[in-house]
Amino acid sequence: MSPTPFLVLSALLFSIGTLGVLVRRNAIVVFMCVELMLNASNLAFVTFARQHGNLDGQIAAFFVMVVAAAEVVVGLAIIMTIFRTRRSASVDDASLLKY
Amino acid sequence: MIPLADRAFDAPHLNYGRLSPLLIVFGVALAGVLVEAFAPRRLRYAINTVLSLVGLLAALIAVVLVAGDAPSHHGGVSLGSLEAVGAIAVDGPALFLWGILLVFGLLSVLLFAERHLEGGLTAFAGQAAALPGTDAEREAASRGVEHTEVFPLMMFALGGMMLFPAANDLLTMFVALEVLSLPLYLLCGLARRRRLISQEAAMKYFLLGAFSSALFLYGIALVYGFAGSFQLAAIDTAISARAGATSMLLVGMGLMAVGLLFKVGAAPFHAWTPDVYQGAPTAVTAFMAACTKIAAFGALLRVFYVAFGAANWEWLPVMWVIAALTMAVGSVIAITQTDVKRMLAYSSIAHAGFVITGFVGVQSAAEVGDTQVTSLQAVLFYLVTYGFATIGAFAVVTLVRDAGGETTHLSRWAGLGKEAPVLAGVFAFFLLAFAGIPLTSGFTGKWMVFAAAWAGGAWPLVVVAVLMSAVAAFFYVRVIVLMFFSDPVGDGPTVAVPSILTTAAITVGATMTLVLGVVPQPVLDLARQAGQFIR
Amino acid sequence: MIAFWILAPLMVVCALGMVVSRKAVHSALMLAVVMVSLAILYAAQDAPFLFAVQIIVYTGAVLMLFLFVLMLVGVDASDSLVETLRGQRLLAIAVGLLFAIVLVAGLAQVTVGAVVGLDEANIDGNVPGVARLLFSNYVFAFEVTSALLITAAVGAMVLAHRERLSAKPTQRDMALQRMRDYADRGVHPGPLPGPGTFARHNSVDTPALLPDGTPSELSISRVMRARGTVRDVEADRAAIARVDDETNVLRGGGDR
Amino acid sequence: MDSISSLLALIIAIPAASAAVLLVGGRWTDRWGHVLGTLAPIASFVIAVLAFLDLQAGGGEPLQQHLFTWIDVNSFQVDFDLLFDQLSALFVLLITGVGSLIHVYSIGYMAADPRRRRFFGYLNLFVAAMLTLVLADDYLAVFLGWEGVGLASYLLIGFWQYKDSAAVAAKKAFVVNRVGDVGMALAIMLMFASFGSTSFAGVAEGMESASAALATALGLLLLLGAAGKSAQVPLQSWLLDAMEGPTPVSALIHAATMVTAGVYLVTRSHFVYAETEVAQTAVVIVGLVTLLWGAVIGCAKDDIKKALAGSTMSQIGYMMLAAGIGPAGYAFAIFHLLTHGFFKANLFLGAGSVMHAMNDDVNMRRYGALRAALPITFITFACGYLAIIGFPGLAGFWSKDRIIEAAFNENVYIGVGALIGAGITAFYMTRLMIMTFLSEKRWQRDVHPHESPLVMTAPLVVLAAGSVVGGALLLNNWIVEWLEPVVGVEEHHEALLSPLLITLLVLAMVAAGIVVAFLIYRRDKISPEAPTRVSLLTRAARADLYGDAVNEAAFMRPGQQLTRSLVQVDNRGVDGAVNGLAALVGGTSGRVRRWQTGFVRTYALSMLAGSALLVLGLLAVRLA
Repeated sequence: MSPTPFLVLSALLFSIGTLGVLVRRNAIVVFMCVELMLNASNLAFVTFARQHGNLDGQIAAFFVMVVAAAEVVVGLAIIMTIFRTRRSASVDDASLLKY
Repeated sequence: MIPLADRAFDAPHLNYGRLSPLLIVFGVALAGVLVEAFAPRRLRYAINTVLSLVGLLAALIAVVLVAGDAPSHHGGVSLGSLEAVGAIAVDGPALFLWGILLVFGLLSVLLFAERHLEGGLTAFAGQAAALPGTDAEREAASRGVEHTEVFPLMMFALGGMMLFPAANDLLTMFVALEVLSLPLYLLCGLARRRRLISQEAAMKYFLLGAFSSALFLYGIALVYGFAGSFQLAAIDTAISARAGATSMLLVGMGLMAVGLLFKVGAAPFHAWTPDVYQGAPTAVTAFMAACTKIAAFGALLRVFYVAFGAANWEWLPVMWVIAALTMAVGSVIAITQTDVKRMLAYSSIAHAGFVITGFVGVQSAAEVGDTQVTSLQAVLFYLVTYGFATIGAFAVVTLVRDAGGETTHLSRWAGLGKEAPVLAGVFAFFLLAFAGIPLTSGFTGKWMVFAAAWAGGAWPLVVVAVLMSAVAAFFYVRVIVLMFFSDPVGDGPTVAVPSILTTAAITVGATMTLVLGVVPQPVLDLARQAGQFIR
Repeated sequence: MIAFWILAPLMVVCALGMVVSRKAVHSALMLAVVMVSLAILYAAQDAPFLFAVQIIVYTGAVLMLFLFVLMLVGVDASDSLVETLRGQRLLAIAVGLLFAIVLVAGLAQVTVGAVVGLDEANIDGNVPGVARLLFSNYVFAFEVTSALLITAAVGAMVLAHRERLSAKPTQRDMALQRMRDYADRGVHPGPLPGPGTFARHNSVDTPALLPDGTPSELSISRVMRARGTVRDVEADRAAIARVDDETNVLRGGGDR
Repeated sequence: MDSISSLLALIIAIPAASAAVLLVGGRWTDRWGHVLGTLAPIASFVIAVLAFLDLQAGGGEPLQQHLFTWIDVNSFQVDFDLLFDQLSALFVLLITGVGSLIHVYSIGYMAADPRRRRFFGYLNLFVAAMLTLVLADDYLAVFLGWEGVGLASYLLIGFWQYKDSAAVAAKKAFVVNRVGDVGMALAIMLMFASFGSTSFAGVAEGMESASAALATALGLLLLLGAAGKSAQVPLQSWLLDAMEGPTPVSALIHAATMVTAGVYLVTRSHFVYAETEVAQTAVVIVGLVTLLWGAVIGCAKDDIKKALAGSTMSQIGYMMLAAGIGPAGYAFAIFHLLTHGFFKANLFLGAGSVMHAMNDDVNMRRYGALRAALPITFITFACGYLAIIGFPGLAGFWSKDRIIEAAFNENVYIGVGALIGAGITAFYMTRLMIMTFLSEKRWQRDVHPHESPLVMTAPLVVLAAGSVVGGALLLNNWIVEWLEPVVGVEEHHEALLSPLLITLLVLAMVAAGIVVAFLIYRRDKISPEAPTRVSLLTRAARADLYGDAVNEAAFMRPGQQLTRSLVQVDNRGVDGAVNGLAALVGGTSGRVRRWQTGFVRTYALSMLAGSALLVLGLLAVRLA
C-alpha cells in the first residue's frame, strides 16, 4: 500500500494543528493543537519507517510520546498557574509584555 | 522465524569516561532532586549550591581530561570519537562547547544563588503555587521558604544544552532539545517579584517553544523520510548520493531550521525573545541568553555543516536573508526600547544575526582550507566573547533596584554614573563590548566572524553587518549617555550591595571581556584546536 | 486500506472540529477520536507496539490530563470564537493554507520511492525489534528521557503543589475561633441557614426566607451569587401570588 | 637604538596609565590629579624627542617595537607593533608637544570646575588613543586608536553634561563619526579579504598586484573614514556643534590633533592612492569643497569658537587637497598640518582666554576693544592670526603657499579655488580680529575683562612662537626630504605658473580680504544684539551696508547671500540628512516595534509565516 495517503493525512493534520494554534485563544486548546501536530509527526514517522523498512521511525514515535507526556505535564502546570492568577485561560489576556 | 534466543543481543558498550561530563551534570541534577526530597529545608539551599558548583567544576575538569586524550579522527584533521553507539559525537567543537557551557553555567549558578538582594532570599518565588499578593505568598516569604528546585532544574537544562550540540543523530538531538527547554519554561515562571509578567513569560515561551519543537519534529520526520536514517552522516551520504535533492528534503530542512533558529532567537522567529527575557528572573535570563544560544548555535552548525553540508548551496541564500533580517530587526528595534532587559534582548537578537553571518560565510568557500579561520572556529570564539559580556551585563541589571525590586526602566537608570560610578562603568564597558569597540572582546569576536564571512564570499552580508553594528552602537551609547550625562529622575535607583557571588560573576565577565579584547589568542587557539566536526 | 479510507476523513473532520468547537471539552474529545484512529493506523502499518503505547500513553494518560485540567478550569465554560486580533484569523487561514500546500507538495514526491516494508525488520516480532534498537542505537536518548520525566514531575510539584507551612487547624481550634469571632465581631457561630424555602425542586439556588419574609443572603453559596444563578425570591413570590389570585378568581367564578 | 625602541610603548602607556589612575582612582586623586595628568604627556614628549633624535641619527631607519601578537589564526596574523617612522615621529611630537601645552593651559582654564580631575583623565585617555592611532603599524590597530579617540572626544564634548546642547552635540559627533567608521571598518575587511593582511607593509605589498577597482574601492572607503574623523564634506556637520566642549578640548582635539587623523590616514595610505586616480581625485574634490565651505561658514558665525571651527574645516580641507595631489603634496599636507597645529591651537586657546575674561560669553558681537584689557592674549592671538592668513614669513605663509602652488601645478581650477579660499580666510579672520580686539566696546554689564593667569598665558606664548617660526621646518626643504622615505619622491612637475607669481597672487588675495573686512567693519557699528534676534541683526547689517552702496553692489550682497545660503545648506541640508537618517531609523524602529504586539498568537503567526517563507525560499533556490 502506498504511503502517500498516510503522508498527506499527516500533513493535513499537522496543518490543522498549526491553524488551531493561531486561531484559538484558550491556552489548553492551543496546547491540544500542538499535541495534534506531534501526533501528525508520529504518523509520518511510522509511515516512513514502513517505507524504508527500518524501525527507527517507530522508535522516534515512541520518543515523541515520552516527550509529549513530559511536555504536557509542564505545560499544563504552567497554564494552571497562570489560570489561578488571572482566572483566565485565554492566551490573549496575558499580554503585559509587548513592544 | 528465528527464535529470539538465537539472535543474541549484544549490550552496547558505553564509554563512560568520554561521556563523563554529561553524566556528571545529569548526576548532579538527580542528586539535587534527591536533596530536595530528603534534606531538611534549611539545608537545601546550601547543599544544592555547593553541589551545583562542585559538580560543574568536576564536569569542567572531566571535559579537560577527555579533551586531553581525545583520539584523532580522519588522520588528524579533527579529533574526537563517536560515543554511545554513534549517538553522541565527542569531538573538538562539542568539547569546546561543553567547556564554555560549563563555565557560563558556573557563572549562572552564582547568580542563581545570590541571596543578598532580596533580604536573604534568592530571586525565585517562595511558593510558586501561591497566588501573587496573597497571605500565603507573604507567609512563604516571611518564613524564608524558597524554591531551591531551581538548581536541579538548571542542571537538567544545562545537561540538555550539552547534549544538544553533541548529538549525532536527530532523535537524540530532539530529546536534548526538550531536555533543555522544559526546565527553562519552568524557570522563567519562578520570579519572586513581578509574578504576573514572569508567568506570562513562561507561558509564552512554553507555547511558542512547543510550537517550534513541533515544527522541528516534523522537519526531522521529513528528513528521515528522505534519508531513511537519523544519523547525520547517513543523511549527508543520502544527500550526496541523490544530487537532485527532493523537495521533501528541503521542506524538512526548512522546518528543522525553524526549530533551531527559534532557539537562537533569529528573525522572524525572534518574537519570544524580548518578552521572555524581560519577564523571566534576571538570573535565568542571563543563563538563557548565554547558554541556550551557545547550545542552539552548536546544534545549528552541526546539523547544517555535517548533515546538510552537501546541499549548502540550497540553504545558503535563505540563511543570508535570515542573517541580514536578524541583524536589522535586532539593531533597529533596540533603538526605541525603554527597558534595559528588553534592550539587551533585542541586542541578543542582533548578536544572533552576527553569528549567523559568520556561520553563513564559511561553507560557500567549500574548501575552507587551513589558511583562514574557519567559520566554525570564528563562531565558537564569538560565542565565548558574547557569553561573558551577556552574563556580566545581566548580572549588573540585578543590582539596580528600587522598592519594587529590580528597576529596569531606562529612565530610572539616568544618573547611575553618579550614584555608582564603578557599576555604571562596568556596565558601560559591557555595552561597549556589545557595540564592538576595540580592546573589548566584542571587537575581536565581531572581527573573527566578519572575517570568516568575508573570506567565504559573504561580503555583502558583512557590509550589512558593519552598518548594523554602527546602528547598534547608537543605542548602546544612548544608555551610556543616560547613565553618565543625565540627572537622576526623582530619588534615582539604589544600587544593592551584592554578595561575593554576583560580584564574582560580574568580575569574571568584565575581566574576560577585557582579556579577550586584548589577548584573545589563547581562546582562539583553543577554538582552532577544536578543529572540525566529525561525522 | 479500507480502515484508512474510513478513518482518514473522520480524523480530518474531528481535527477540524477540535479547532472550531466552542467548548474545550469537545475539543478534547475530538482529539481523543483522532488519537484512537491514529493508533489503528499504526496497527495497520505494522507497528503493534506503538498501537498499544498510543492508546495507553496518549489516549490514556495525556488526554486524561487534559480533561483533568479542563475540569479544574471549568468544564462547561465555552470560549467565544469571535476573533479579537485584527486580521489574525484571515492571515492565519491564508498562511495555514499556504503551509499545508507546501507540506503536501513536499510529501507528494514520496510516491516514487519503493516501499520496503517492515517484514524483515519485524522478523522477531515488532516489540523485540523496537527493543533491540532502543537499547542499542538510542540507548543514550532513552536514558536521557528520564531527565525529562523528572523535570516534568519536579515542575508540576513546584508550580502546582502548595506546601503547608503551618499546622492544619484542628476541630478544636476552629470551634474556639468561631466563638472568638462571635465574641469579637458578633459573627453567627452556628451553621448557616439551609436554602430552599420556596424549593419546587431540590434546589440550592433558592434562598431561605427569614422570619420577616425577606430572603436570607447567607443561605446561598457566594459562588452562585457571583454566577448570577440565584433565584429571585420576590419574582417567585409574585408568581405564586398571581397563581393564587387566578385560582381565587376561578374559584370565585365557580361560586358565582 | 634598541633601547629607545623598547621605550616606544611608554609613549602610549604613560598617558594611558595616568588616565586609568585618574578615572578609577576616584576622589582621592582630586588634589593632585591635574598635575599627574599634565606630567603624563610631558613625559611622553620627552621620550618622543629622544626617539626622534635617535631616528635622525639612525639614518632614517624606522624604529619598531613588537608588543605582542593580537590575533593569530592560521596564516592571518595581527601583530601589535609600534612603528616610529618619519611620519609618525612628526605626529607624535605634535600630539605630545601641543598636547602638553594644552594640558598646562587646562590647569588654569578648568581651575574652577569641580570635575577637573575627570577632565584630565579624559584628556589623557584621548592622548593615549591618538598616540596609538599614529604609532600603530597595522590598520586594525589604527582602528583601535581611531575608535578610542572617537570615544574620548565624545566624552569630552559632552563633558559639561548639564548643558543639553553639549549632550546633543556629543551624540551627533558620535553618530557622524560612526558613518566614517563604517567606511574604515569595511576598508579593513576588504584589505583582509584581498591581501590576508592588514599591516601597512602587507597592504603595500598587496597593492602592487591589486586591481584598479580594488584600489579605488579601498581609497574611497578610507576617504569616507577620513572625512568622518576630519570633518570633511559631507560629514563635516559635527565639528561646529562639537564646540560645546570645553575650549582646551576644541584646541587639542578639534584643531590640532584628532581632526587631522583623516589627513594622517590618507597620507599613510599613499600606497593605496598611488594606484587609483579616481580616489585621488575624490580626495582633492572633498578637500577643495570643504576648504571653501568651511571658509564661507567662518564668515557667518558670531560665535568665536564656531568661526574658528569653520576655519579648522577649511584648513583641513587644504591638507586633504594637498594629500590628494599625491607625492607632490603629502609633505606639504603634513607641513601645513604641523603649522596649523600650532597656530590653530594658539587661536583656540586665545579664544578660551577671551571667553575666560568675558564670563564665558562666546558671542563676538559683545566683545570689542579687548586689546588693552588682554594684552598678552591679544599679541599671541595676533601672531596666530597673521600665521593663519599667511602673512609673509610666518608659519602659515610657507605652508599654505606651497599647497596653493602644488594645487596650481595639478590643475588650474583647483589652484584658483585654493587661492579664493586664502582670500576668504583673510576676510573672516580679520573680521574676527576686529570684532574681538579692535572696534569699540560692546560688553555686557558685569563684565570686567582681565588677563588670564600665567599658567594659561605661558602656553599661548609658546604656541605663538611656534606660529611665528614654524615655517622653519621648510628650511632647506627639510620636511620634504624628511618624509621622503615614507611617502615617496616628488615627481618633478612642469610648473604652470612661476612660484613667485603664485606667491604674489596669494598675497594680493589676502590683502584684498583684509581690506574688505576693514571696509565693512571699519565704522565700529557692530551690533551687540543677541544672536537670537536674527531679524534685527540682519536689518542692522543692512543699514550698515546701505551706507556703502558700492561695496554692496560689488560683492557684499551676493557674498552675504552665498554665506547665508551655505550656512542654510549646512544647517538644513547636511544636518538635516544626518538628523533625518537618525529619525528614519528611529521612526522605523518605533513602527516595527509595534509588531511585537504582546499576543502570543501573533508571534505564532509570524513564526508560521516565517517558516512558510523559509521553506518556499529553499524550494525557490532549488528551482532557480
